[in-house]
Amino acid sequence: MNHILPLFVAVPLGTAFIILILAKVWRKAGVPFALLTSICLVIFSVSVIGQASIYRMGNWPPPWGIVLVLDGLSTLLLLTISVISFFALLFSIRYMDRYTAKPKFYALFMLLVAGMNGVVLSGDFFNLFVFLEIASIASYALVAFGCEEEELEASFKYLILSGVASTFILLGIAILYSLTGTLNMADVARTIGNMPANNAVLFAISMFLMGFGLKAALVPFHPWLPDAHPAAPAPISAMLSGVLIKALGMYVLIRLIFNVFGLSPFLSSVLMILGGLSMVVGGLLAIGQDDLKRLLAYSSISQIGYVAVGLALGTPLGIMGGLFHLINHATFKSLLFLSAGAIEYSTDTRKLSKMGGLSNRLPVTTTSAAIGFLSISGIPPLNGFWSKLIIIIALVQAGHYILASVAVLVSFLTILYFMRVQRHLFFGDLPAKLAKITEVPYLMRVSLVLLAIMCLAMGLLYPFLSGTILDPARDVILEGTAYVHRVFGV
Amino acid sequence: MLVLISLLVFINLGAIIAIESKYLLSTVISIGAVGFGLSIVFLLLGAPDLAITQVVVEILILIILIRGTVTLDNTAIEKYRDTFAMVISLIFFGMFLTFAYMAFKALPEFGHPLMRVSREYLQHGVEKTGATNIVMSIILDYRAYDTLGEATVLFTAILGAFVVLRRKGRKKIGEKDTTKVGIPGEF
Amino acid sequence: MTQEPEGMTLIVKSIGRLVINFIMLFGIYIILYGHLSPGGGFPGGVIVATAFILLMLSFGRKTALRKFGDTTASLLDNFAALSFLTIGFLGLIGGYFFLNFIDRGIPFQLFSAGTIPLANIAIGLKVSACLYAVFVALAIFGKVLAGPEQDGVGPAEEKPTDSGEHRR
Amino acid sequence: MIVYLLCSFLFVLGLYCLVAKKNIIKKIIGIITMEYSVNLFLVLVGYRARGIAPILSKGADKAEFIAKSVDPLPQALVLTAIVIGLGTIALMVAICIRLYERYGTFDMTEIRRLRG
Repeated sequence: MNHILPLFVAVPLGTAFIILILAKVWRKAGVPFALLTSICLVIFSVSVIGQASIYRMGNWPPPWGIVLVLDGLSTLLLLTISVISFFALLFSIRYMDRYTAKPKFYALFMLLVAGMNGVVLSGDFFNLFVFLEIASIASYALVAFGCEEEELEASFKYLILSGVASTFILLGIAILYSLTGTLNMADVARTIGNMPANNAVLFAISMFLMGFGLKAALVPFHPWLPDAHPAAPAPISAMLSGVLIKALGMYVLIRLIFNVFGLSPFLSSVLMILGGLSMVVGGLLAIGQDDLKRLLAYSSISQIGYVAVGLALGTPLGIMGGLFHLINHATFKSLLFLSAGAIEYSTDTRKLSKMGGLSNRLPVTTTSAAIGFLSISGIPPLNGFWSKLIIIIALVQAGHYILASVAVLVSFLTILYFMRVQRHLFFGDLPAKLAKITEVPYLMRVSLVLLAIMCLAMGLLYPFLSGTILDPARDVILEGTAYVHRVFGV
Repeated sequence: MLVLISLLVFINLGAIIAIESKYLLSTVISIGAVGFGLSIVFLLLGAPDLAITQVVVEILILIILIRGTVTLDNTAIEKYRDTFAMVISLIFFGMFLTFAYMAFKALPEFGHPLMRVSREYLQHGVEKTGATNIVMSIILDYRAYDTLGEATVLFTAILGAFVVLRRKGRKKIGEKDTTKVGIPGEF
Repeated sequence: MTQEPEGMTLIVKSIGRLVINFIMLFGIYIILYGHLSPGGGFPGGVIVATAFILLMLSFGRKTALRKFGDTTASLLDNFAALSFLTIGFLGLIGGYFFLNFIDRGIPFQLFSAGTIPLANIAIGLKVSACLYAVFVALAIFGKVLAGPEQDGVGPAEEKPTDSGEHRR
Repeated sequence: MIVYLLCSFLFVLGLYCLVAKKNIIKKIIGIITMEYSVNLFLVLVGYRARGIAPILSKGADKAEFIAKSVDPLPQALVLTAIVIGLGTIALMVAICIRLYERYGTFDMTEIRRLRG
C-alpha cells in the first residue's frame, strides 16, 4: 500500500485552501506555497516511477469503495503534469504582475493541478467525473482571468461546450451503471467482457467519445480550443495546451478504450479518423493565423491528432510513438506558449504582422522559441522529430500508407507555418513602436531556457526515457483488459 | 406509474415553455417549475434526500438567476432563425433518440435494477458505518473521497465566480493591487 | 432594481423577522440529523444560506453584511473546506485516507456513525458560507450594473471597448 | 421504457435549446435542462418497483428493508451531480453578468469579438 497516492490530490487541494486563508494577512502567500507544493509533486511523481499499486480509499475493497490505481500510464501523466506545472508556475511569478488578485490565481492553479492528478489516478468512473469537473471548472475561471471581453467570451464558449461534454460523460456513466451495476472501472471491464456485445455499451462508448473528444479537442469537437487557449494568461495556456487536453481528454480515452472496453477494429478506425482529421484541419487552419497564440492553439489540435493516430494503431510501436509524442508535445507546446507570453509581455502585442527583428532585442526568448519551433516541426535531433518518425514508421508498418503520407504532409505544413513565424521573429526590421523593448525578467527566462534544454535532452536521451517511463506505460496499454487482474489482485 | 408518467410529461412541457418563451422571467419561472416537478418525481422514486436537495437548490438557482440576470434585460427576441442548423440538429436529435431507444432496450427493465454492488451497502451499511441513512453512509463513508471532490467543485466554482466578478482584471506592472482577497465588489 | 438600500416593505420585514430563525434552525437540524434521516450537509447548508439570503433581500445589504460579513463568509468557506480535508487526513491515523476512524456508536443516536456527522457539519458550514458569499458578490455586481442604467448612461452599447472604463 | 424515453426527450430539449437559441440565459437554461435529465435518468435507473427509500427506520424489519429498498448508489451520485451543477451554474451566471456589463446585451450574435 502506497500512502503517497492520495497526497497527489490532497496536497495541492490543501495548498489552495491555505493560500486563500493566508492571503488575507499576507498577500504574497501564493507564490512560495504554490512553488513548494509543485516541487513536492515533482518529487512525489519521480519517486513513484516504476511502481504499480492500488490504494483503497477508507479501506473499502474495490467494487464498494473508491480505488486509486497507479501504473505506468498514470505515472507518465503525473510526471508530465507536475513538471510542466512547475515550469508554468516559475514563469507565472513575474508574468502575473500584470493581473490583479494573484492569490486567487495560485489557488485556482493548484485546484487545476489537483483535478488533473485526481483524474489520472482514479480507478472509478464517477470519481473520475468529479475530478474532471474540478479541473474543467478551474480552467474556465482561469481562461477568464483577465476579465476582458475576449477572455469572457472565450470562457463562456468553452464553458458551454465543456458543460455539454460533461453531461454526455455523465449519461455514459449512468448507462454503464445500469448495465453492470457497478462504477469501478475494472469491475465494469470484467462485467462487459463476460457479456455479449450489445447496443447499450456502444451507446455509452459513443457518449464517452463525444464527451472526452470535446475535452481533448479532436476535430469535429474543437471549436472551443482556438478561442480559449489564446485568451488565457500565458502560463495557463501552457498548462491547457500542454497537459489539460491530454490528461482530461486523451488519457481518459486511452484508458477507457484500451483497458475498459478493449480495442476493437471499429474503435481503432473511429479514433484514427478523428486523429487524421485533427491533424489536417488543425494544420491547415494554423497557416492563416496572424495571432501568435491562436496559431499555436491550432497547431495543438494538429499535434493531438498525431497522438490519437499513433495510439489508435494499437501496435507496440504506434503506442510508443503516440505516448512519446504526448510528452514531447507537452514540453515544446508549453515552451512555445510561454515564449509567446514572454513576447507579449515585452511587446504588448500578439499580432505577427506587428513584429519583426525581435531577436536583437530578446535574444533568450527568441532562441528558446526557435528551439521549440524546430522541435515541433520535427527537425532532428530534437524530440519532436523522433516521435513523429516513430508514428510514421508505425503507420507504414501497419499498412496505413495514406495516413502515413498525410502525416508526412502535415509535418511539412508545420514547418511551413513556423517558417512564417520565424520570419517575424528573426528577420525584418524592428517596428518603431517596439524600439524600446527589453528582455523579460530573469525568472521567466530561467523557465524558458530550462524547457528548451528539456526539449533537446528528451531528443537525445530517448533510450533512457523509453526504459524508465515509456515502456511501462506502453505495457499498461498493451495489456488491455488484463487491467482487471491488477486491480482485483487475481 | 401513471402519476410518474404524467409528472414527466409535465416536466417536458415546462421545459418546452422555458425554451420557447419570449420573456426571460417566464423562462426562469418555468425552469423553476421543471425543478420542482423533478423534486416530486424524486420523492415518488424513493429518494427523499434528493427531493430536499433539489427543492433548495432550485430555490437558490431561481434567486440567483432572477436577481443576477433577469432584471437586466427581460426579453429574448430571436433576430433570425438558422434553418440549416435547425435541420441538422433535428436529424442529429432523431438519431440520438433512436440510438438511445436501442440502448435502453438492452438495459435492465425499469423497476428492476441489478444492484450488484449496492446490495452490500443495504446489507452491511448500518453496521459498518453506523449511519441509518444509507445514502449518507455512501457519500460520506464508502465514497467520501467523491464528496471531497464535490466540495472542491463547489469551492472552485465559487472562487471562479469571484475571479470573474473582479472589478478590474489587469493592472500595470508596479501598480498596487487593490482588489480584496475575499469577495470582490464596489467596497 | 427593486431593492432600496433599506430593504423591502414592512410586511416583508416582519414576516422575514418571524421566519428567518425557523429556517435557520431547520437547516441546522437537517445538517445534524443527516445520517439518521433525509438531508445532510449539503441541503442543510443551502437552507442556512437561503436564510441569510432572505435576510439580505428583505432587510437590505447593509443589515445582512453587518450580521454576516463577506470576509467572514469567505474565511469560513476556506476553513470548512480545509477541515473536511483534515477529516480525510485524520483517517491516516487508522492507516487509510478517509478511514472512518471514530467508533461507530449505536445506530439511531445523534452521536453515532463516526466521522459522518463531523463531515456533515463541515460540509454544511462550507456550503452555507460559500453560497451566501457568491450571492453577495452577484447581487453587488448586479446592483452596480443596474445603477448607471437608471441614470440613462447604460452599459455603452455603441462603444463596447470603452464600456469598462467609466466604472473603474 | 416510456419513462426512459421521456427522460431522454428532456435531454434532447436541452440540447436543442443550446444549439438553436442565441440568448445567453437560454443557453444556461439548456445546460440546466440537460443536467436535470441526466440526474433524473440516474435516479430512474436505480428505482425498484414499489420500492421504499433507502433509510432504515427504527424497529423496521431489516430483511424486508433489503428486499424492498431502492438502489442507494445512484442517489448518492445524483446528490453530488446536483452540487456540481449548482457550481457550474453559479460560475456561468457570473460570466454572463460580466458579459452583459461589457457588451450590454445577452444576445450571442452580438457578442462576437472572436472569430471562429
